[in-house]
Amino acid sequence: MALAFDIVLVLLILGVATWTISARDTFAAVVGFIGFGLVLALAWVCLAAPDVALTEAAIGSGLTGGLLVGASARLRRTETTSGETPSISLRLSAGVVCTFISAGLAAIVLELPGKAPTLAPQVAANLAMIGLDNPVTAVLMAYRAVDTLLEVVVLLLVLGGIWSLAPDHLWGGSPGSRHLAGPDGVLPFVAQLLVPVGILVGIHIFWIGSVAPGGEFQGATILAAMWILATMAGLVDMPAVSRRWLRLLLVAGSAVFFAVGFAGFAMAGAFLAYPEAYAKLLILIIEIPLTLSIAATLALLVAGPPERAPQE
Amino acid sequence: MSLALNGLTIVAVCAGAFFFLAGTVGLLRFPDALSRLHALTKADNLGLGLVVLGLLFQVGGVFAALKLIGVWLLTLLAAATVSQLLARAARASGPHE
Amino acid sequence: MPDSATAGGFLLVFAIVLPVVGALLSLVLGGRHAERVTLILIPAGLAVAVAIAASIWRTHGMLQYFVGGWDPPLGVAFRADGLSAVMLVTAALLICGIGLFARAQFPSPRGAEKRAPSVFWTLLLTNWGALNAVFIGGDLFNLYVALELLTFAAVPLVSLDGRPETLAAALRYLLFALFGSILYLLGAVLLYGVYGTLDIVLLASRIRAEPAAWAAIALITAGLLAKAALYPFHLWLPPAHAGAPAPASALLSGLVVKAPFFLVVRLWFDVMPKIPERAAAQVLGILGAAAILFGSAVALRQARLKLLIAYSTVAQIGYLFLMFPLAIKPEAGHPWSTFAWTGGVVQAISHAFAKAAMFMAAGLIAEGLGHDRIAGLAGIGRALPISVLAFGLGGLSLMGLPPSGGFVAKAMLLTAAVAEGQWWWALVVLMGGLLAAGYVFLVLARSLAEPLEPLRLSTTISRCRQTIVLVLALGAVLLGFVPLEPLELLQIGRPDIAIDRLK
Amino acid sequence: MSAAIPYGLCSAVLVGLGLFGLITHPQPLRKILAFNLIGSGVFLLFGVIARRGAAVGFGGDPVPQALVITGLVVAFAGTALAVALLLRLVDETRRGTLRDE
Repeated sequence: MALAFDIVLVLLILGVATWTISARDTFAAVVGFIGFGLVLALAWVCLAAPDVALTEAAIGSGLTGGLLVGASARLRRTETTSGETPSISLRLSAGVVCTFISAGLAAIVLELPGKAPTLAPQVAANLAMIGLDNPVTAVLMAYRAVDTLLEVVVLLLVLGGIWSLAPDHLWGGSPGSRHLAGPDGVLPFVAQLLVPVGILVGIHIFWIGSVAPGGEFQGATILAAMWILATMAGLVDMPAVSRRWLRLLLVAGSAVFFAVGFAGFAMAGAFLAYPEAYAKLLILIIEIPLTLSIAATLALLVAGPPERAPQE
Repeated sequence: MSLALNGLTIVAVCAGAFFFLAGTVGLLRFPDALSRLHALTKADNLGLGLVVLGLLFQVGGVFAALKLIGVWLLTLLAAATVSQLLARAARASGPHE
Repeated sequence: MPDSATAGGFLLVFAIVLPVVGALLSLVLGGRHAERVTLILIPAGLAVAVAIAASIWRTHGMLQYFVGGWDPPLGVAFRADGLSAVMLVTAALLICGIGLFARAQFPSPRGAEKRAPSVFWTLLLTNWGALNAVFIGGDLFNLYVALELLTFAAVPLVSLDGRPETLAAALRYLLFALFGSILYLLGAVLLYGVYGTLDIVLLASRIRAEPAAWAAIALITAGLLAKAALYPFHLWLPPAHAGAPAPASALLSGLVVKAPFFLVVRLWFDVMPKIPERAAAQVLGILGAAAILFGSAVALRQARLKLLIAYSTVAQIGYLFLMFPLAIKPEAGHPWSTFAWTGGVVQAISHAFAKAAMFMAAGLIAEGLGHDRIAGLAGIGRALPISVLAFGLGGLSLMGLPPSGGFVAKAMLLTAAVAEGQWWWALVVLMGGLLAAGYVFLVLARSLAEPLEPLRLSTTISRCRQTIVLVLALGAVLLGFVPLEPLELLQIGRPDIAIDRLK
Repeated sequence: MSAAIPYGLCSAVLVGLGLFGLITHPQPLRKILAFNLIGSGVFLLFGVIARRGAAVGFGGDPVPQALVITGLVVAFAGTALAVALLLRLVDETRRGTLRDE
């Protein structure tokens, strides 16, 4: 029964994926991709990875989807000029090559060693030392904290890269156009209703990350989405990117991360090491500003480069 | 007792699934954007409500039940908003499909 | 191989953290201060790199650090062997030269923050941090993040001027790089699935000759080749490297493409030394040879100086991959294999210096002339003698003429090729040298020609900037005088130290 | 043999599908979309490997699961940069492909 469900789900995933690739209209393909992400999140639940399922739904489907929807809507006007389709021979040879690659990969998957290697026992053995109950959070914040640290830097760096695409005279301005709330707007009404709920949910998901599925990335994504929603509804405006408070907000998370990392030299003898008694507290001290920073970064990544000149 | 609950769940979820099916058929068969939206949102909201109702018989605690109802309410809100926005966009772009 | 953190291992943390923290600081303080932060950090970073090299040289062993005190496979290790140390120092020296050179091009005036300078200085620091992270990374996933950091730091540099051509070049670069990352990640995932670790040293001890391992290594290698722009993945490189501002081109061509090459070396010589893969190594060699011949031939036909230099990068990357068929041997520690390996690495370093100098010299020439058409270079040899000299000295290294690092590298590759009876590689090296001579002399001849009318530079080029370029070019030349001794540094931490047999 | 096998095969097909889209679609936005499909396939494979490593009461090996979360975030960053570049390019040229003129 469970296997039948798995197979149906897999077929559904592949069907939506095929639609995403084969749809003639880019917008339709993007909508297909969002659906793909949601179905894939179900697959992650079946693979006993609820943390990943949340992330997939929030970032893989939600944020990426939103970004692509916006992009395809803006590209619609130009799409008519690029109607050329690749030749049938290219499609055929590409099909053959890709089938070959898929088959090879599938063969390797089937041939994976019978006794799968795992680090789960080692993760479990040290879990008590960190004081966390969610093993995934422990990996992200302790064992492989340096990956997480670099990843947050990657996010900031990409944000800087996106800002750098603004024309010179708009540098330091606000991203996106100003959304004005209409008097009978549906969106402002919903945003007023939804944003407080969403913020609560975001904080909740972040907060339970230490014991249950959730964590800073998932929570931050929801917070970011609420910010975007509020902006779209015209309740708030995107700040000018040269604002000092914004820069501080963006960097706060990684700054605290680095600070605690360096404190590790003194307190526990290694960079990013936590003394046993304070591990949980220190991780929380990192996570709170980190969540806010990631939320701000994600929202601004979706907002894009500055499009309005800074007010002098 | 649990047999009765299971039975209620099955009935409710099946009814929900039927409404989903009806909504989807409407989406595919109705002629223009507004009537498609009409079919889809009404049927799906009811369908989801029935599915949630069915699942309520299975949950253990009050908190979990509240969460399920919360999910339904949020979906209602989202569906209502999106259909409003879609309908306005459809009206703005004219009567043609 | 040390199985615990070594004394001095904390230096490795600083090699990554210093530039990254500097970049974050620039973001907060605002673009005006980015330049100052960079210039303060450059000596500090250089000191860290030199300290790492000195420590390795003194103790004759690798440096190792377990981040957070967690041992692999659970935690992430940083490691530096002789090769890492040499790359770290090379990167620090080049960043130093590029930073000093760029001060005039990206000044930070008082008042509101300016776009191009803020972005350039912040990205320079991030590139540096990412490069260091690649050079000392000991974990395949950590290296993936480092590679992405490097890509995302490099791409915006290409489109810094915002023209449609450079935007298109940046987008194409990004698509190639993302494609490479995905292949790399897929390979790493397979390795974890089979061996349960991503740590390079642990992998080396667990890996066996089996289909999954081959597939994984093929995927990782292909991904890295796409990022290193080895023929036939070179399409993105010329427009990107030629379109970027001169100091950024120097960084991209000199250092950034070396990072994926470095990882290919790590993978082939450190992760899977036990799997003899001579046929696969021949494939890499053939691609390298094709890159040399194709890149040089196309470079000869370019009308613009920066594009010529960019195509020459395509060719010079080819040389790096000639080391694989010559150095991969079923019996490890074969003396000629060490010779070829060293030749490849020396090529990477000398090309870094030479190409950085050439791109920046071309930048000065373009600044002075207002264009970089090769046909219009006449008279520039008299107007900017130092820049043209620097270009020529860099070219010396590309051609492989003595005295230069390029000569040492190519001589080592040649010797190894002849000694191992794989004479066809020797032929390719010689052909490539001839073609390089062709395009370098083409430029020099045009520059030294008498102009029809007296040449008037559109702006004056400061002597100081020209001198910086010359110093970098001299660095490439000086590498030709380095005796075998420091090459020994390269061998520290390698499993098959065969250098003694060479003496 | 485990229940993860269908998902393993699914990931293999996803990689092939994405690759096909990457090769055959000329529009950059479709290429970006295809990247995300390949990425999903790779991550799903990692998830299958994690599931296979279930032990000591965990439903899966937490290390690959955590790495997938990191990977998803990095992939999003790459997508965001690519989209921003593309939109800027289109603004500059009013042209939606990477073809040389």
